[in-house]
Amino acid sequence: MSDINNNTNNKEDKFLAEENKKRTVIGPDGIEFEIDPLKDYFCDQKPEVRDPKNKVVEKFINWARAESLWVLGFGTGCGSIEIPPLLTPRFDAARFGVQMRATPRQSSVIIISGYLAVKTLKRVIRSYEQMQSPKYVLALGSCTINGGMYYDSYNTINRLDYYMPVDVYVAGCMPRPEALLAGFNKLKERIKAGRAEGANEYAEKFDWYKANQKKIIKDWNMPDYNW
Amino acid sequence: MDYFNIEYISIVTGFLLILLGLFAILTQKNIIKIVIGFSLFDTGIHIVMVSIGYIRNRTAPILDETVNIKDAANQIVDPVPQALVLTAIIIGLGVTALMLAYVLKLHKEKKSLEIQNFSDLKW
Amino acid sequence: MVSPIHIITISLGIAFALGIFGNLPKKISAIIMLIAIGAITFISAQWAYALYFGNAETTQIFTAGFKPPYSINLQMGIYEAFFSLLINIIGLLGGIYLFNTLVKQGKNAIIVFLILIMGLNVIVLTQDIFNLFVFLEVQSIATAGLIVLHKNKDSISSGFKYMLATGIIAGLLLIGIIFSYYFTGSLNIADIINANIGLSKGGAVAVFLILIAIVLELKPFPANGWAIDVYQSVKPGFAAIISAGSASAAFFVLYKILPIVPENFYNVISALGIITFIGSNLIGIKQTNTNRLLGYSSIGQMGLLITILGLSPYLGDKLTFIAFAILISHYLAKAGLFWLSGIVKQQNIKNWSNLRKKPVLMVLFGTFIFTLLGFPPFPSFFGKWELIMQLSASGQFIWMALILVGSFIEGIYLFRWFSNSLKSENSKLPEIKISLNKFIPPVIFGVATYGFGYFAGTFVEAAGAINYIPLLFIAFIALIDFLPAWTKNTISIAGVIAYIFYLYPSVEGDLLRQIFLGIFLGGAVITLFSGYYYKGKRLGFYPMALAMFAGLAMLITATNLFEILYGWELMTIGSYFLLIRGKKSLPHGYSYMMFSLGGSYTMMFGFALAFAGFGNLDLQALSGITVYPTLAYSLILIGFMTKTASFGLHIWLPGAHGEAVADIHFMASAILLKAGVFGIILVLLGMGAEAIYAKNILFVLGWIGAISALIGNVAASFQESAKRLLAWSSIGQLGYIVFGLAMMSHLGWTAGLFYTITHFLYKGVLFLIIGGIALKLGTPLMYKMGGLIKKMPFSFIAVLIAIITLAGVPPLVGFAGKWLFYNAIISEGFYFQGVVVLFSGIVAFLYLFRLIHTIFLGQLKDEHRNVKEISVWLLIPVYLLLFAIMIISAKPEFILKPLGNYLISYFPTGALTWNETMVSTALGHWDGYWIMMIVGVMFVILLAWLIITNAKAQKVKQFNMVYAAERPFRPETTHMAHNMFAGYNKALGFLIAPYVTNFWNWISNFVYDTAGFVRRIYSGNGQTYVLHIVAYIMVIYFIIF
Amino acid sequence: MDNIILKLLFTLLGLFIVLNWGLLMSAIMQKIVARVAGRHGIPFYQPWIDLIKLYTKRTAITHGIMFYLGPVFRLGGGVGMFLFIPLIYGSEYFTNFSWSGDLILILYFQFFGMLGMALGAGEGGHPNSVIGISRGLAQFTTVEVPMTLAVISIAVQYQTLSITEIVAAQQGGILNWTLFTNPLATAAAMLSLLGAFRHAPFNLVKAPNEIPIGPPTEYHSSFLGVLRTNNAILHVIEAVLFMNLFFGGATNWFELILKSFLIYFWSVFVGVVFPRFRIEQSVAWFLKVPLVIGILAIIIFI
Amino acid sequence: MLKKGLILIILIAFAAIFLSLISSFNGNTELSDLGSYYAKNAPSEVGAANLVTAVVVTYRGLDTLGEVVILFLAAAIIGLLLKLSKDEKDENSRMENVRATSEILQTATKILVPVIFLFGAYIFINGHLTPGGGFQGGAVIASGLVLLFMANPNMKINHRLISFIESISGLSFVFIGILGILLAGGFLDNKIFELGTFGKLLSAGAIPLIYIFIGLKVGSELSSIVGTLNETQKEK
Repeated sequence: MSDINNNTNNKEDKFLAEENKKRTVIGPDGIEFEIDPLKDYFCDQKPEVRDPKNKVVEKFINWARAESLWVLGFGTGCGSIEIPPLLTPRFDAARFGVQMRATPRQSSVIIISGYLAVKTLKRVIRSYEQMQSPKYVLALGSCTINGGMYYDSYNTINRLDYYMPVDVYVAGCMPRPEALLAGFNKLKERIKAGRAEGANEYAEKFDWYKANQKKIIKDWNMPDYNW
Repeated sequence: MDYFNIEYISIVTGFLLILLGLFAILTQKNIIKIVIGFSLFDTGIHIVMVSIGYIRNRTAPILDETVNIKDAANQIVDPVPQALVLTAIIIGLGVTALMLAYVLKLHKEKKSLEIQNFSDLKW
Repeated sequence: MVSPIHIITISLGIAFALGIFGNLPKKISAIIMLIAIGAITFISAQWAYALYFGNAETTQIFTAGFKPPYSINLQMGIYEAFFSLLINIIGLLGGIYLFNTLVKQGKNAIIVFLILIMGLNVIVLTQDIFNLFVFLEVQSIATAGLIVLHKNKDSISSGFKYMLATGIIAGLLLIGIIFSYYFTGSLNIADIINANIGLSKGGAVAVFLILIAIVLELKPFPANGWAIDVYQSVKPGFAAIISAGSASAAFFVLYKILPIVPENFYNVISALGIITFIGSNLIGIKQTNTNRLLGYSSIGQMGLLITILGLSPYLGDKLTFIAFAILISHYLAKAGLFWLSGIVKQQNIKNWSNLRKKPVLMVLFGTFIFTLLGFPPFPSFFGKWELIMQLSASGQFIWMALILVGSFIEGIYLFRWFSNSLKSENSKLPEIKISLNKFIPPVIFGVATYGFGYFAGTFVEAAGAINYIPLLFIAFIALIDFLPAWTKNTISIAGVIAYIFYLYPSVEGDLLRQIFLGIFLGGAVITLFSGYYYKGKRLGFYPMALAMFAGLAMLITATNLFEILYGWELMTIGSYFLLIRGKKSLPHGYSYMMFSLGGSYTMMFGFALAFAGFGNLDLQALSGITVYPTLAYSLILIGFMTKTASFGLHIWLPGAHGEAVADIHFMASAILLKAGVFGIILVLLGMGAEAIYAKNILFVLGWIGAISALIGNVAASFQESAKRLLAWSSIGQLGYIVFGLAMMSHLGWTAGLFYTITHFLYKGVLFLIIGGIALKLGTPLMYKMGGLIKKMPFSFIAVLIAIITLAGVPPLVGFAGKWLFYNAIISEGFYFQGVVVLFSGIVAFLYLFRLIHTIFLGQLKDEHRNVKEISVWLLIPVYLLLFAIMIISAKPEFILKPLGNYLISYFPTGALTWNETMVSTALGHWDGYWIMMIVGVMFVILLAWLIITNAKAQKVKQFNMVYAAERPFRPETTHMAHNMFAGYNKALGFLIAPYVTNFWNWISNFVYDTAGFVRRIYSGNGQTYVLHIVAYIMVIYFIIF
Repeated sequence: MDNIILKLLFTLLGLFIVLNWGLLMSAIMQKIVARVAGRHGIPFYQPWIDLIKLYTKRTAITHGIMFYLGPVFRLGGGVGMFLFIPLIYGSEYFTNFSWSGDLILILYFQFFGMLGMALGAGEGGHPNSVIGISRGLAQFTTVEVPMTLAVISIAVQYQTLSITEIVAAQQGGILNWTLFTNPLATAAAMLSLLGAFRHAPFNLVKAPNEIPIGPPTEYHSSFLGVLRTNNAILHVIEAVLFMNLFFGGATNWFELILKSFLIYFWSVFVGVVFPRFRIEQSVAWFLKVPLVIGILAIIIFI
Repeated sequence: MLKKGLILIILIAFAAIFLSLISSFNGNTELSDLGSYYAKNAPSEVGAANLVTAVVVTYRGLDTLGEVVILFLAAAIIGLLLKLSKDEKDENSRMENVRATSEILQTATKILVPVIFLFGAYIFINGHLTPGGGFQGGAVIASGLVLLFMANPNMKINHRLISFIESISGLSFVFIGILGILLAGGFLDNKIFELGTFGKLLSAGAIPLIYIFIGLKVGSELSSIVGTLNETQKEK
């Protein structure tokens, strides 16, 4: 397992983008030195488990977290078309404290809205890892559960929870916005109950998740954990 | 006043010669002719100079038998302009000779005597 | 003592003897000739010495044993001795210089040379007008002969033109002489003077012909094509003799016959002179051939001297000194330059840069150029000063203006030439080879310029207080220039500190001067200290930096207007050499010099007007100028504003400062610009605000300040180079100061002076840090930097504090300036200018953010991953300055209180009132200390709060950012820096369209094109030249009669 | 000494009220906007919940020391402005520390927060942050022009720069308000206010959907919490400043709340109606109508 | 043509200067002060019957020295200017097959040249008594030389000899001038010898001596000039 984490085993150089390969540069004082972009430009720390605090406080905080779900505006598949109606007068998810955010740094929920192509998976992983914990994953449609109609595609994943901890699956192909709202309520319940500890799970079983991810993403050319 | 006496005639001639010389210098293209113009100019000046010292009815400033030494001052023309003109002539001669030498040299350089061919230095 | 007649006998005897012994080896002949010239030099030197020290009296030498007018007499007086000495020295040194040429050309050339020198001597000595004519001819024929030393077709054709022209001139002289004889009956000059023949028409015409012939001998513009061709075509060594020797003699002739000339001709003489001075200098602008250029310059200088003679009725007893000073400068410098031209052997002014490889020659070159242009400490400076002052005292303002215009035009091309040689590429040019005999004469003359500079200084009354100690110190530093930089640095610092202690007692009790002493010399110590970062020799840096500081110190201690200008010019020279050290500074250094030159001339004009009204040169002359006060004050202010780079006169600054290295940038911007502020303060203190003209001037000045602030700041926001950004920012900041001073009120001045101090502090920090970084990274372009906060944390902190101060954000001290401004604007009613100033203050945020962000924040570049903090020698002074900033931030009363007390004597109303740490005006109040405290406490509490809530933040690296689910490619593509305020540029970019630059370009093109047009009169055709002469005489005749 | 402590306590109380009122006000405004769009909108307590959530996030990252200090500067700017503004006219305690400076101090103290934010976001290294900041600064330069003119105008009018004295001069009836005594200055300032609050059409800095959210792109967790806290305080404080200068100030908390709400509503109202400007349009706009009004406001006093 | 017209106009305008000179010229009726002084005192002070000579050689001796110097210079410069390089010399010597001059000229030359030389010498020796003097005499001598050149274009003159004569006369002139300082009133004073009997050949002090030297000098200089010019220009 451990060597899976080690990028060097992955014939990566073939896949490593040009800008991520090592390069030599000349400093202003004329001295030449080598740059390893993956090391020099990216933090290579692994995620840590952050345990909940005092129980009472945590309960209150979890309530607040549940009532303030900031969703990353990232549509992966056909389900992304179901998200915008949430903000319309008809569904108005805002009354449940659901708001869209433009940056993963500030979001707490990522919605995997349908099938996930392998190359999108890479971006999803990156976005997920850039979110600050506690963070939640809401998976839409059967494609995220078992691949759905793309179960035998060479290019999409079948089970999302191999690659990241999923909190709530919303079934359907595609689930309508009402179902999505229901999914949000389910997520809220989970959070309030203190069971939505996906981030900690990801940190705990980090190696396993990484192995799975690297298995399917052939051209792995990023650091192990995207801070 | 009588303008038709000898000193006026000579002085006017002198000035005319000067102008003629200048006209030649200014209009002739041939350098030798320019030098000749210069000579005319010079000669004109010499005539003017001599005219200046002339006093009517007097003799040359040489105190020989014809002149009474005691009363020389009333019998001779002014010796000074004559002395000066002598010097001026010699100087003119020197200048003219030098100019001619230059002309020779110029002709040797360009095989030409046209003055406008020697205007490489300008502006 | 040896009779002067032996000047003739020795020369002629040797000349003829050389003819007899035609078989002598040529070298020996030449040496004999030099000995002969040496002997006659000795004779004239002996006379000059004796006459100067009163050991002898003016002596008449009668030839043939008869008294004049019956025979020819020579006169040996002080002037004659002096001129004959000049001629003989140039003959001797010129002979040494031309030694090889003379030897090569043989006996005849040697004889002709000797006779030429003799002829020039007799021209000077003789008192008989016909004899004068004869020896003028000797001189011109000998010259015609020596022209061909350079045996090429150009020299021969120019020799012919010369013969032709001088022949005509001599002919006319002869006509004049003979008619003057006709009218006076004498050929003795003294008799002719006594006869006063100018009264009759014919006599006046005769005098006119004599005069015009002598003037033509001095080659007046435009009838001088023949002479210029000669200058261009002869050997430079011989041109030196023509320019220095023959011209001096001809000038003396003019001086000698001047009493013959009726008074009403004098104006015409001056007009001829000034036309020559301006005209030939104008044409010089377009010239690229060095010898021809020097020819134009020579003729121009002669024109100036003619003008001086023509103006002699106005100059009183100063005439001698003025003519002497300008003539000696011309003599030394022109001969030196021609000699250098012979050494360099390059015809094009662009090809003189190989001179750089010979530092001694380069120094000489600079010495001569600055001598010609009338910079201190050279004699021409004193001469020009006295000239302008005397003219002004006589009310001859037009002449003053024309003389200064001509001098400026001369500066244009001389400086272009000089700066080209300083900076342009020289790798392809051949090495200069010098033989000893060519090296010695220019060196002697170079040294002599300094000597005469000192000597001339002793004649100028106002120069009495000039302290020569700093200059000697500079000379000392220049002599030890071969030592490594740090030794010189240490010595310099010690010197400056000692000088501070020396000067301090003289400024004690005068706060204004104390402040500027602190800025100038304290700044000097700081910059010099930072100079330790430099490893190597740093040739030429220290003398020039010290010259600048000496000039600045002189400004402070100046007790009269002369010293101000002296210090000003000294500072200009020093700073010019510092600024031009940058890599691409050639055009910028040049434009700096042009503006400085123009500025010092306008200033001189203004001072002269002040002098005209006040009668002496004390600083009080500035208060209440009575002669054309509007013009005078405006001119002086313009002069000072060339240094503050106020709007309209600012275009030199961004380039010049933008190319300077770190500590020079600091000197130039934080210190040097303050000199202009000091000057403006002096002027405004003198001018007051009551008079109507003062109100108008202040109104304009206020708007100039406001617009400078706006343009400077807006332009700074659009710069890509950090140094240029700071340079533009300086323009803006100086605009604030000028604006504040223009308000002429207690608050306005408090604000202005306060800004002066704080600008020195925070700009000092910025210049040193940014300069250090640019040095470290090898580029001043900000978009090539980025992310350096991690590599240079100390620099970052320094810059952060500096920009907070600059922006005027409370609680730091910059806010005090803004607050004072607001109060001043509202209480003084400068609303609209004020809004412009305040608007530009906010615009400052744009460039400040850009400065700190694009350099320190954002993305660190690949090649900078290994850079280190900037040199500690730069950081130490920076932190000293920061310390000062922090102190006065917490305790602004340290500065504001004394400032208020000082200003209350000038502006009794509207002072700040203090209640412990609270300061208030009629309008508002502000408590710097408490604000500092409150903000500090609050900041600490909030920081604690954030740390508590956010204890375990993970430190990440620069590409760990959200990037639309991707990752950045390279730091370059992720660093938002280039053209940062593009949108702003779209909206307000029109403000920085280079209108002013275009304006000056238009002017310079106009001058250039005029020069190109005018010089076409020199067709190169000898006939045309004669036509010029004839037409010239004709025209002037009709003007006079 | 007691006095100081008491003063401190009342100041903290004031800060607490202002903070909560700010949060509530932003919720109300959002609600109003939602209702205009036919939605139900967020619950009124949503801002508090968001704030709690942000402060209790478990992880955070930092890009460096300035990134860390940026929010502190920002909040310092807001709190500082609060400290230097008198809230309630006539109240001994709710005038905070306004004795230590006048109107000019407030005008320049705004920059404190802006600068810190700009530096913090700058160290984040995200290009969008810098684009937002450069826009914000560029817009701000011209926003301040009509404001400066208005300030000069009222300073000339009242012959003082002290906010307390300006408020005092407006007491005694609605017709004494600057709004009526100097309508031109008020108009210029109110137009400038639109730029200061950065609602549409001047929301160039955060520019949703364009440069996602501008400067705070990289900010999250308690950093963002601090920023949001500051926003709440700052909105109220800026409204209070305008209230003091142009609308007669407030003699009690109710008046303060009402007036600040209306002033804030003015910018929200305009924001709902107009689409966003481009930066050069925005910059140019402030140099047209508001500038002319501002100049007129001064000319009438010359 | 236009240019010529312009020049004409300028010259006509220029003539105005001369016109004003002529209009103020009234002729003379009396000698000028200077002239009458010379007329009265020259016989006793200088002892030369020819007043022009007295003025030229003594009173204005320095002018004369200057003139001599000018001729000397002219000769030297022409020598300097027209100094032939070796190649040119060879070329010139190769072109010596010029057509011989006419018999008449050659014969006349043989007869006339000695007479001319003699006449020249007479003129300068008698310069202080009769019209004439060193310059005139020198010019006559030089004209004899011109005649020689015309008769024999290939004639070479001995430059060294001429230069020697020229220089030694010049030096003597200067030397006599210096003697004037030492023995008499001043530079170029002619009273270093007795003035002698007025109107006799050996009178007027040093004037005859000076005129002899001047004559020699002028003669040799003019000869040298003519000679150099002649040598340089050899047309094919």
